[in-house]
Amino acid sequence: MAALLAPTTLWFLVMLIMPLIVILIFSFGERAAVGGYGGGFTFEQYANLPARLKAFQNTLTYAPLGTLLSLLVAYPLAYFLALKVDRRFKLVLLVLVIVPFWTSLLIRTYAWIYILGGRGIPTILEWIGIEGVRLINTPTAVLIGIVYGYLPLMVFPVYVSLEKLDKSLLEASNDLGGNSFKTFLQITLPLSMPGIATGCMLVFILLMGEFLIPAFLGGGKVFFIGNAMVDLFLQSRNWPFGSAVAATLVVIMLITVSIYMRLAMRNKTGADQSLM
Amino acid sequence: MSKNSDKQITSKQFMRQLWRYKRGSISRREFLGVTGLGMATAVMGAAIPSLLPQKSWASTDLGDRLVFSTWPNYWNQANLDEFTANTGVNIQVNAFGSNEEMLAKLQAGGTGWDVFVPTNYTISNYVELGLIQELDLSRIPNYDASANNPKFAGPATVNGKVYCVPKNWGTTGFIINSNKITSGPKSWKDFFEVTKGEGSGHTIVHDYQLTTIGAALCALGYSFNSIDPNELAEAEAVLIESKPHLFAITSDYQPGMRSGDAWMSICWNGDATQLHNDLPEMQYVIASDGGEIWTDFYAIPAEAPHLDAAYAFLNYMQDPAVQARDAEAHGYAPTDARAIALQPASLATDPILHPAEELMNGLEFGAAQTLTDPNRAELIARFKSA
Amino acid sequence: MRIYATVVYLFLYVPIGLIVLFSFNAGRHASELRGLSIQWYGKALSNPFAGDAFFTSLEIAFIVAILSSLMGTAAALALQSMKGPLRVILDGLIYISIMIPGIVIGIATLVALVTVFDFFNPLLATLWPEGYTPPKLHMGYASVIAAHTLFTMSLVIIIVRARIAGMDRALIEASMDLYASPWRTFYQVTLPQIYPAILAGFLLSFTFSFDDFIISFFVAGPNTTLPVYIFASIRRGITPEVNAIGTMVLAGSLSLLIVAQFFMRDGRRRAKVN
Amino acid sequence: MTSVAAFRNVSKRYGEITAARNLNLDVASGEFLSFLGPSGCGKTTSLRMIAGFEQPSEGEVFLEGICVNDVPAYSRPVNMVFQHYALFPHLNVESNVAYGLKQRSPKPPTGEIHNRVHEMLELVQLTGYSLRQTWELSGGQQQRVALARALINKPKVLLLDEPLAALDRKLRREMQIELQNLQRNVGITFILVTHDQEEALSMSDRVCIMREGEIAQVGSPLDLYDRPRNQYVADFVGKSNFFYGVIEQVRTWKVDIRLDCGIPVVLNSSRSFNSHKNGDKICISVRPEQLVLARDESNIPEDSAIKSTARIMNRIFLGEQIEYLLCDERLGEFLALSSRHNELNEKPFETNEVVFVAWSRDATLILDDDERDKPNVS
Repeated sequence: MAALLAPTTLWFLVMLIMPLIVILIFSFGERAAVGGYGGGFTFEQYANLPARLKAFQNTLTYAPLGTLLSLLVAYPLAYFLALKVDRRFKLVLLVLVIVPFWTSLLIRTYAWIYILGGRGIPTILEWIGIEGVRLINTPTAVLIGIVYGYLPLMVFPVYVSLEKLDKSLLEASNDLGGNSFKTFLQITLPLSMPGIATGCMLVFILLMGEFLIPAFLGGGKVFFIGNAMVDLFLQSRNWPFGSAVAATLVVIMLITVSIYMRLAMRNKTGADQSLM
Repeated sequence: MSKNSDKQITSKQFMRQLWRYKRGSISRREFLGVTGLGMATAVMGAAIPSLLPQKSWASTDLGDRLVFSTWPNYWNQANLDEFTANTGVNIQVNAFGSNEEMLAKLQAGGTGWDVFVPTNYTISNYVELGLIQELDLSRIPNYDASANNPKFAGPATVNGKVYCVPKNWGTTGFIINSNKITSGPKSWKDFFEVTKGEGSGHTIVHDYQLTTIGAALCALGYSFNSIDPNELAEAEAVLIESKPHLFAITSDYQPGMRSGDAWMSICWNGDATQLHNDLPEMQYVIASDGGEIWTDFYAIPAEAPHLDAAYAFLNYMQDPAVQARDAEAHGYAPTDARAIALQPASLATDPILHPAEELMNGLEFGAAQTLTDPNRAELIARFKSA
Repeated sequence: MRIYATVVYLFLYVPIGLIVLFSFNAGRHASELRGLSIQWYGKALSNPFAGDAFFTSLEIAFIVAILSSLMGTAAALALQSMKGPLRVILDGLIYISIMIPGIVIGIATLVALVTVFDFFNPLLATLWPEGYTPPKLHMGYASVIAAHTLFTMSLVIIIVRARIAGMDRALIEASMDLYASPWRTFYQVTLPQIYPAILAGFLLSFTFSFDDFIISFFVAGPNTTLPVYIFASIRRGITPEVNAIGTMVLAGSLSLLIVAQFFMRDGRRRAKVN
Repeated sequence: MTSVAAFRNVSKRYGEITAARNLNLDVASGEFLSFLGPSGCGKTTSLRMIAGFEQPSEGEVFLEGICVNDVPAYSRPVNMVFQHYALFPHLNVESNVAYGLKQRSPKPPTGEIHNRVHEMLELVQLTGYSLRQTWELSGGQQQRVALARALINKPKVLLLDEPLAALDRKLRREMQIELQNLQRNVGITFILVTHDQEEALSMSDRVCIMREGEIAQVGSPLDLYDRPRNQYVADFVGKSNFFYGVIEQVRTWKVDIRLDCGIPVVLNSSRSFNSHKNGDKICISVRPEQLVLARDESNIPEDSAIKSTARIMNRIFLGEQIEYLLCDERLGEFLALSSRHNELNEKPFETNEVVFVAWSRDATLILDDDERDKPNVS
């Protein structure tokens, strides 16, 4: 037993606990003259956190918003795939949802720079008489990128939970006089909650650390915490402050995700099982 | 390896290495490096040019890899291809947005770079941190110090030792799309006015401290290199105020300008030439209230894994003809008089590349202190995340 | 509903279509289509750095997938029958390693390893015999693999554990009852039962590692992975070569999928009924 | 009869909970023994201790006279049919059945395995199913595969853990008969765990009734029905009415008892297993079918142990018989079962009708009062 767990435990020690401790120690240090870590013990870095307030605000706005949008786009598709599609085409259509995942996210996101850039959609809009629309380097572009990047992650769990749903329940509801919409609200939606919870969780976690999409489609203007951290480590070389931001992000993640899990688990459909 | 090769090797050690080489447990290159023979070969080759084939940089086995980190749009692919064709060394180009980013990468270690392109104001810092190595100029016979204007080549020498060879020099001003920006801004003050006015939503500033903060400082009438906290605070206010009007914060401004999304950007003169050549409405402006003049250099990181290839590459790139071709592609002026002499007249007299002296009077070389000043670093980071 | 689905699929595939289209671009700039050509495929294939990056990525992803499947499965099996504080601690660590954003893992690993290396390298140099180049610890394969494996291992643990929990314990007893020793029971019954989960974990780990940019960006050192190479290519002005690489990777994984589908048709049918 | 499996003072504890307490039991070679009891009575634990999935906390488990406490499950010459069969889903029918043979060392030759699998499938009437996947089979067929998989190893004891629980009622009846026939044909000792008393009584040679980890009584089905040792057994095997009282006087052949409600009863002592003393608190048990109901007092036999009147509270038609729930002020509620042919003379009793009720001295058992406040209607 010990032998089975030893590698995993070692991994956690060296690759998780040690780095987190180093980050924590650094976050109380001072920046060295030319950058990096300069030792010391101070709360200055944490006191300075408000200087990144906007990045935190952006992340905490766009991560839930992006998650919600992904869900709104993904849910009908998952519903369609799970309940409306003929068995024969189901697998093909499902695979088509994952295939984009196999092209580098970088390249896919880069493709959007053209689509949203001056010669893309705005030009098309100009043809039909709508002028002056700017998409690239706006929050809208970032949100489009987010939905595009993480759609499959949302479609899949929701699809699985809808697929497991007992179809006779829907028939029973219709039989009991519920119209389609009522059936959806009272039966389908609650029973697909575990899938929704899992999908939202996955997307939310990834969005909280997002860097690429805002960097590419936000033009350096829509800054997430991820971008702020990359900036601190790879431009201003302020390791202590970057560590403080990272530590804060970890704490925020722990709190939000724990609350979220608690809420999701309270749900009688038992989202906990699909979460962990 | 370099540390070992400048130490005398004992005969016993030499024999041991020789046996290892014969057994095949080390490569020829390693053998030559460890025993110092590689060095000897190179020195002899440099001393007796006639003994070597025409192209001295092809004299030894250089391996097949070279990692070259530089700025976007800053090389002539044909030159790199020729180097590869002659030496078998393939070049991987990494493009970086700022000196700060390069410094951060090198500080973290393990970059794998063989040659990179630092700007004048960073070199003393690199030397201090031990991140670049002193150059053995005997391995770069194509470099002619006397042909370089000391004004540009000066920063390569730190404490009497040469750490870099110059690449190009240039100015940092701004570029406008004259079809869109009609008010004709002439200064950084104008630049920020236009940003908030007719250029709103279509202006790009760089994503690193030196030029963006420098521009704001100049607009306020301060020194481009100021690290005075009060002046910086004012500059920050200028930047923050203009942020809602920006199209992007990036040093890779060509795609935005070309696509028509951006109409105005902080710009280096060579990029301006590239843009102007393709799109005549692109106009470069050297701001009347100041700005930057700079030199870029070639340097070899202390931990360069392909040292021989790096020297060969440096030597190749110092060839005047190669320099001239390079400049032709990217539009930046060489510092080397021999190369300028080989340039077509149109380039040699180009007002963007070689502006009149009086235009350059207000320009300043970036100061080393700006790179290390924590306030400037934090200011730009704060501005970006604001 | 059908129209909606079509729109979503268009949304998913227009960018990919553009990537593929521009990979056949004759011109230098990815943004302007100037006739069709396959020259960029030739360029990509003959570019040793692209090849290196691809094989580095492949190698790393493969090692990561193997390591995380092995360690994750072992840990899942051990955790299954485990109680007490150690179990609580390990569960917490698994949870945290899944939850911490990749960017924090990347940065934290970078900072921690650089600090550790800075401490050990002079030590190694002092201890090393005179006349030999002391080994130098630095970022590279090992650090990327280690950082990726942290996340993917936890992923495998969760997937495999769910499968073990869903598995009928009576099967193991039945096997023991039918004279199979614990080890034989493991590989004749337990392993075939949890095999789909291990396979899923393997594939997920592979995919994650192969496509990861942000962690590799920080800890890859001189070993450029494909996403890091692509990132660098994008920054130096994207050429259709990058599109060609992306298209080839896509085509490669698609054909793998078709092959896998062909071989596993039977297996999937079985799994569906269970 | 030699003992093929035995418990000697076996107890099993899980922390605070005692699942089995001081079990002593011998299972004879070739017999069909059932463990019967409600869930949580320790019957499955006992079976699993024989199989080797659980180790006794105290005492010893013997197989063929050898203590097997330290012998792991895979080395014991017993096989089990699991409650939900536990067929290996990744193996087909043939591989499932051959599994045990393939674990033998040395492994029998492939041809032999093949032949024996086919013989076995024939025995359980699944010829031709060898290449099917197990999940393609019906519940009854899966059960046969599970049987074949166990029997092919010729175990000394076949352990069956509620093997029929998952089958529907009709199929269950069929399988009960088949199992019984099979057991006679192969001559292997069967130990069955069930909570279904009908199943246990109809199939087994002997039944071991368990209660809260202890053996309440072991005996043939007839023994248990006619001579339950205590109220629990009487209650569990068939239906019984219980009335509580005190022994007033033990006489030769006769016992005088006063029920708690004050009614004096005289019983024949021959039906009592235990020697009771004056003043013992006891419980008397009467099977519902032993009760005599009549509208007319003259139809009540003279030598009844008790005679009373009671009101019919409820009536349930069971086909052959009718079950009445009666209530008397002193005796409380109790059940009576009346055969239809008894009623040919009289019309069935109506609800709310007050009738005479009585039972004979021979029909009444004297049992230990288990001091459990149970309703006297089970």
